[in-house]
Amino acid sequence: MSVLLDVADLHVHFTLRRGLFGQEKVIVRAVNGVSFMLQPGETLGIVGESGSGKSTLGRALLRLVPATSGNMRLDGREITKLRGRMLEFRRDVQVVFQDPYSSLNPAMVVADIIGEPLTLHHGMRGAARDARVGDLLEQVGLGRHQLERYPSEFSGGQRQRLAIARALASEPRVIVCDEAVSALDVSTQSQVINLLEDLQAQTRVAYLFIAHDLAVVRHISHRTGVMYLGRMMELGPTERLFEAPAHPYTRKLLDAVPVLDPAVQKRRKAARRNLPVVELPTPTRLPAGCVFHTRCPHVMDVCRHEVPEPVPVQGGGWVACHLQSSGPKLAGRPLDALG
Amino acid sequence: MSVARFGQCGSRAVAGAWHASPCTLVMLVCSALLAACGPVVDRDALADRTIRFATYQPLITFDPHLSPTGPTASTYLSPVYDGLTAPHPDNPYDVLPALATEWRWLDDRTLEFRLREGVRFVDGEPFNADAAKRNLERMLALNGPRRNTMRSIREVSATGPYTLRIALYDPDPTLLRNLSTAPGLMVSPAAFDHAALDLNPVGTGPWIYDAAASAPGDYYRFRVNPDYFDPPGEDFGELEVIVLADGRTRLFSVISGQADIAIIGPPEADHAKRLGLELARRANRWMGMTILDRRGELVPELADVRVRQALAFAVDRQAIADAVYFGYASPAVQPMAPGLGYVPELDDYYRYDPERARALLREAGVEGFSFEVPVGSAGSPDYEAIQHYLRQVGIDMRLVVMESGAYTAAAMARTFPVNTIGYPNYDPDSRHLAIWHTQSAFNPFRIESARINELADEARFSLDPELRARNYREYFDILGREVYSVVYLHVDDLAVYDDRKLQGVRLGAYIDPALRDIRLRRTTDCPDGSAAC
Amino acid sequence: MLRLIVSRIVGLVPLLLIVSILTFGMLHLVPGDVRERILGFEATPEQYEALGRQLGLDQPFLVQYGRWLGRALQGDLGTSYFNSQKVTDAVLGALPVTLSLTFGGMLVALAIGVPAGVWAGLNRGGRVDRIAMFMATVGQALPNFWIAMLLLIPFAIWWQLVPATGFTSPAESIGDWLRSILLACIALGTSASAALARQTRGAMIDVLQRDFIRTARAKGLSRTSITYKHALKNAAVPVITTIGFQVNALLSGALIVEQVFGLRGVGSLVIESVRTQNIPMVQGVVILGTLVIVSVNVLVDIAYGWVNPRVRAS
Amino acid sequence: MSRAATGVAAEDTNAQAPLTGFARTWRAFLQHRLAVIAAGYLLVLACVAIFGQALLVHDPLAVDLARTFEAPSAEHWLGTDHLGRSTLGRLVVATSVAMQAACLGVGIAIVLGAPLGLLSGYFGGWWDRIGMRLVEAIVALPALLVPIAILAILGPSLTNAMIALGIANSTAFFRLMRGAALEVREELYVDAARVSGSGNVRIVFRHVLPNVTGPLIVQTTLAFSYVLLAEAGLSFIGLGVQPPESSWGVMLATAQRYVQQQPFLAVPPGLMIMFTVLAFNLLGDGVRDALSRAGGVVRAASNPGRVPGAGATRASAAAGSVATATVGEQPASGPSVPQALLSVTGLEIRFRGARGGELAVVSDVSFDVPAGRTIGLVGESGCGKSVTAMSILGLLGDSGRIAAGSIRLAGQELVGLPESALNGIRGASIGMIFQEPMTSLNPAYTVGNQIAEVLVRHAGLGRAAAAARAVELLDHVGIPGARQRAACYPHEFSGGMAQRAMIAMAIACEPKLLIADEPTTALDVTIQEQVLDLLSGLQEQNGMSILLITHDLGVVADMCDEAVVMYAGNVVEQGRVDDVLLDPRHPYTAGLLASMPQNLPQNRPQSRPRHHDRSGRLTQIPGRVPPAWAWPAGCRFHPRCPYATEVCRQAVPQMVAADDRRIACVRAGEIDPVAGWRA
Repeated sequence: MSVLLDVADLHVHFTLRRGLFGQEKVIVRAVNGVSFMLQPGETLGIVGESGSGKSTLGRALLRLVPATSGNMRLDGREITKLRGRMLEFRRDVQVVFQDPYSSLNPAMVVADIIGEPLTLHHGMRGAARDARVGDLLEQVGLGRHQLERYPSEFSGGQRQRLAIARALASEPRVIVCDEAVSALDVSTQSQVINLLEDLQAQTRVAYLFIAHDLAVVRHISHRTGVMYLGRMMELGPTERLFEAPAHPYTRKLLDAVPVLDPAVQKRRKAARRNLPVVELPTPTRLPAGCVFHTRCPHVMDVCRHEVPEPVPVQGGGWVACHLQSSGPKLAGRPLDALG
Repeated sequence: MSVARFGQCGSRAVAGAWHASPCTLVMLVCSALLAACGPVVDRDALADRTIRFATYQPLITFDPHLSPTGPTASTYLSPVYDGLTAPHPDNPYDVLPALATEWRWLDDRTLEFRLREGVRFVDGEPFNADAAKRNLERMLALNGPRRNTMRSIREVSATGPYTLRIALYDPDPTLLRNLSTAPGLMVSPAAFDHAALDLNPVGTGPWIYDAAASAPGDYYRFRVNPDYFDPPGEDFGELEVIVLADGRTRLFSVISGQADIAIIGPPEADHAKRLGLELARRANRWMGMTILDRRGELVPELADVRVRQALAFAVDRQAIADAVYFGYASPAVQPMAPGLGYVPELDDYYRYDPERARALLREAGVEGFSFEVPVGSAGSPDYEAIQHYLRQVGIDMRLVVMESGAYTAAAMARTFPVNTIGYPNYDPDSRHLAIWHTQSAFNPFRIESARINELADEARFSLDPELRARNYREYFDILGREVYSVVYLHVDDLAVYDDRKLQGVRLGAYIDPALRDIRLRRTTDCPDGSAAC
Repeated sequence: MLRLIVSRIVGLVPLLLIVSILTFGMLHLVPGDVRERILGFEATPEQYEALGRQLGLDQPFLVQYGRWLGRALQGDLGTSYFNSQKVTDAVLGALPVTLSLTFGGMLVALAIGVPAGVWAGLNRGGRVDRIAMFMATVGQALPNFWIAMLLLIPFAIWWQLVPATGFTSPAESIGDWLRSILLACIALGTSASAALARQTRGAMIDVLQRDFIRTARAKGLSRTSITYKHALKNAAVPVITTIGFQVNALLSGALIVEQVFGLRGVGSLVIESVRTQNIPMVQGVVILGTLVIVSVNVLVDIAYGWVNPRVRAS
Repeated sequence: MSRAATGVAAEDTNAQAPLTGFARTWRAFLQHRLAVIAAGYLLVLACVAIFGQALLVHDPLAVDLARTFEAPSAEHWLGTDHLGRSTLGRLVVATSVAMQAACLGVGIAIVLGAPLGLLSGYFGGWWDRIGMRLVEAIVALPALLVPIAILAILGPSLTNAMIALGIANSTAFFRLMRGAALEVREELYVDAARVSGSGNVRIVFRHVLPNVTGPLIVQTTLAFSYVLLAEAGLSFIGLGVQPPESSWGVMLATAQRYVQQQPFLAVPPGLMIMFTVLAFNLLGDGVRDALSRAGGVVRAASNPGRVPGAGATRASAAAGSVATATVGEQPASGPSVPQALLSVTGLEIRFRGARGGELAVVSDVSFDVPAGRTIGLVGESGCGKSVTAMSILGLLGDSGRIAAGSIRLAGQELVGLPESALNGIRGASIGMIFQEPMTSLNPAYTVGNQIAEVLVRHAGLGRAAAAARAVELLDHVGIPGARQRAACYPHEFSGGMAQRAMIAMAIACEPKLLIADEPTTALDVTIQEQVLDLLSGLQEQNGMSILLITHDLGVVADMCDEAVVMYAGNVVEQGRVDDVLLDPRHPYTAGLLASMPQNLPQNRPQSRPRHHDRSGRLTQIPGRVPPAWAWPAGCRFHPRCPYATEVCRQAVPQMVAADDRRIACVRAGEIDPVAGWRA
């Protein structure tokens, strides 16, 4: 398969100023050396807790925040340093945001909101534009008659459909879904997820699906990456990653998500290690070495000093963990993986 | 939540200062209100021996040689300085002895003064002929705003320790009077070089300025000078001059006992009388317009004497005197009050006659014209009334209200065809030089009237009263008939005072009381015998 | 907290510098020749030149500003154009009157506005609320000098409960001082209290809807405790900001209300200076007025830090 | 609870005829009676300003010196002034001057301030910093001194005064527009527009500008008030309009001068200023209100899911349908459980609507919380679970009330208890924790203080003892460095730590019942796990009961012994948690479970739940939870239910108990609730 999007060693850092005269500079390493590829028609899920930098990663990809270093290529074309309006790039990469309420301009009607990319990228105006907007509305399960309505007249799920229609309008190759279903109720969420899947089947659009809900990511993604404090800890085919997580953090995350079977869940609960509560590190004060070492149950000396390099994992994908490279092994497999 | 809860500021559940603060504030303000609602304290008891004068104009400078004459000079300079002569309270053309006890003309260009002996300035410096000579020379050298009134002085010399001789270029009948005004006041020569002389006077006057107890611009306090050469007696008081910009406020200050005497305007006068206060009045000024543009450079119509006469005929002077001035003004058609320069025939000439005004305009072939008039904000109602009358005869007078500074400047520039300055209604010599002379400051168009100049020049260099009277009569006859200035009223200056406390109050030559003449009433003088006054 | 105070005070320096450049620059744009106004029209060219040198008008703007700033830092804001009166003395002499009115007015405003606002906020939608807010809306629309005029006539003229004019320094007699500013303070405080009441009510209503109030109720705290401990301190945050604004508004109001009572404060000084275009005086008033306002704002900031720990920390 | 009011507005507009934003704002504005009157008044005033002089009987400049200072009469309605001119006439002229002046001043302020502020806020950077410093400097100047200083340069006149006021007031517009632009710039729709390919110009004009016009209009009305008052003040002290020009300030100055002759002169111009400023203020209030009501839909509703009991306070014509809900019927006795600590029976909660009328948002809710057990109250947002929880503590707020039913705590009836008695129970016998720990703690007090407060209130401890106990409690809930953390303010806590602190506060008095309202919804999964473990641990130690309100069925599986599933204000299914989750009997429960993507552990369980389908697509429940005013007759779930028949549309299902289960479904027993969703 060809590579649609290639992100290599991406860093996004912010500088905060503190103190009387702003003399103290604090650097926030929101995204700290992330690499991945995305293929046409593929969904790559990105999971992580708050502060993991997953949203910043999406915004950097959308060129809403500048990348500090690293490379992003779309179809082999360098997009990291594009300047100006970047129309061609804008046509290819679109977004659906989390908040269906603030992502639609309350002062514009549906026809204008969805029509805007049509005008900008395809020069469509007037009736032609409205006709196309109508098609798009139908494509996302809304009606043509809703052209002249304001966003406030729609429910949360419907708004998210509008946002999807807008993203589709320019016929993009990639859509960044930034927590696109997180704000929705369960019954609405499944509707939107199904819609996204249907659209992908029709248009072979690729999704970068950023979410904190592991179950949703597991359902929708072909491959999944796990981020923690700005770093990608593990990335691999979704089934492998969820069935056989290679990184202790991935495992911790998966264990933390309750399952719907009470009996199973009670067993898992009883088996949890009651670790002492620690203050979590923040992106302003990253731990040295492996960023996860402060919370890792298998921490080794090397973890405190050296940043682990990615190593391939059996079953596909890679993991950045010293356990996998230099940790104790049994029968050729890292000890931890035996659980 | 219930209303009643609000009061529970002190309940036990509440701790910390914040919770108490609304209550504390309420209590604080309540106590303040209670404290403040008692009767006004009898301030007379606090400052019994002080004459408190509320005026409208703050001090400009205590340096007489740099001061203009006029109300601020007489209010602030006269308490602390003496001149060789002093103005006569009743006759504007006469003077009284002051630092000079007597004088005589050696010839019509030389004047010799006999100076008072034993006078000392408040800094201890003696006053003598040398000091007087140096004062006059300083005044001439400093080139202050009123130096022009002394322009006849050629040389000053001390011919003895207490004799002073002034040599003149020309005979000057006004010199003695001018010497009693600001430029002629005597400053201690030791203080000539004080940088702050303008705020720290050193003179010989009956009062000593108390800079420490004063707030320039707000109030000025003067202590009695114990060493004054002419002890005024024990009913003489300390002096406090309070500046209050608004006439109404000045009246209130007398009502509430903060001032004993105040300059007021006509709107306040009746109220003051109703409250039983005494009123002093003196018609010192005329109200009207001086036509600057008599050649018609800005407004061609004004070149025609008939148009100017129409301005004089069109206005109902009595109505304005009654309504705008509440009767504290009298209709007038000529600049001078009865006395030097007064022309009785003119009074009959210009009566209120709008028909006549219209006829004159028709004769002149003028059918409605407009001109702009600069007015000081205080004078606005007068001219709004005049504007109304002029409109009746088809003249559109437009008012441009200006601040006093800009207004005076405009009166001396070729910006407007007329000015509306209310000049004093006496002393033709000064008026001529200031207003109608070809080179006058207030004659920006430099309009030359040969006959008038001739008459005035003859008169002002003559010591002969007959000739002066004759010339000025003709002068003002011409001025009146050719309407160099349209005069509408002679206006009263007004001062209100508490006669239970003060006596001897009368107005001076400017808009101010003759402060030196005011005496405190002794208790026994009180009409009701009370100790309050 | 100390850090907050220091940073606020240090922050004043550039602000005052900008203000001084603004006023100095602005007031030197005055059209026409200053010397003309000082010397009149009959002065000689030599006098003009000498005065120009004396005033430093022959120097470039920045040099003039630098000199002025140097002297200003030593407390000398220059000298009146028309006599040797020091601007600093004149303004400081007039400030007590104006500040008495400003802070007296503030006190009245606080005493009326805050309780009324709290009360209305607690009784949202009730009769008390409606009456208080109606009065506040009307109060905000009343020009304070008009209130002053209306108060003056009965209280000072007819009944003579307080003097109609004149200012007594508090150093002389506290009672007389209160009497001399009372009506003016009430006039000023009335309109300020209206704004304060509205703001307090809004803050109160806002705070009462916050989650932590629900928590406090779930804790079983009494209403008094919820209102006075949990709600008031948080409601104080926006109210304190309003107080900062109101001090500024009151100071401006005082300039006008002074005129009604014929009090010679900063208002009279500045009005007269504007009329005579006595620029150093206007400049001095603006600079010292700014100093007053920013000092108040520093106090407000400090109070703000006291009720809002977040501010203290940052 | 009042946030709930706005949360629903979005829903209701959907049902009404579509309205444009402007029309909606206009309609909201028209409801503001005072503002409409104010607008009318200003319109009249504008007409007077423009045409008034032509209509006057008396020439306003006609002097009549014989008739000065007249009192109001039939001829001169407002009397005459010092020159015998009609006060009414002068007032008309003054109105014209004042309005022109105000327009000029406000115009200058807007033209100067608004565009600069907009650009400054939108682009930020150096220009913004310089602009802000300048504005800060101008704002630090005493307000009226700026115009006065400018007048010192330009000289007193009306135009100059207006230029001065315009400059002084432009900072308000600068700051407003900058703030608004900054805010809008952060909105996601601006990001979305940028991603769509919009350039800065397009974003500013199409996206930012339309969204700041509202505040701009409000600010404009305020600026009119400010300029009118300032103009009057300046004219009053003689620095503004110069006589004989007339303005309200000039007329007041005249009135002051002639107060002895005619005090009435001060009344008309003063009232005129007052009414006009009042009108502008009211207009501003009205517009602001209308905008926040129309536009507030967007802002307030942008916290979906966070609003407990959304849909609570809306009343409408649809309220009628509520009447069919069963009220107060005693349910079949519950499953055999140990002695109930909390017993809720036939609960009905009604909320007062914004436009009057009452609406039942919860009806016929019954369940028991046995001692030492955890009961989960589950459902999507808008189903009434939080409202139910709040009603137990009597925390429904002013607009809500318990209309029927009983709530018993250890046999004591809580419904109808006076506030003081409830206060003795709150925080003592019943503790409560909330969804947003950060906002649920008072930002102005230290965490230790807030915990100690409960102890002082209920346990009768002294301050020092309470403070010491607070530290112990913090330590007990696993907060490291408890002593130092007790002295910290809430903002210094992370979300997880803050929730621990809330728990410490809730259990401080060792309550018998802990109500946890979505306690982990705002937290990350790993933190959620810790908090749930903490709750379980505490329950093991002190045997308290927990009523857990959540929308997350996983949390229910983790924590609960029994689940109570709510839909649209009713309980639809109730039973042991394994039964409900593994073998749902109500179509709603089944549909909900089927529509959830699942994360099953790697070591797969032997028995996979029946409803779980890994074939690919998720099950969809059509539609969404309707708002309270739109609840249908019959079974409230019937429009979304694949099993719905005519019976369901009419009959209100009753709670039926069977094998430890209680289900409210008319067709219970006849259908397989899982199979139908697959179709």
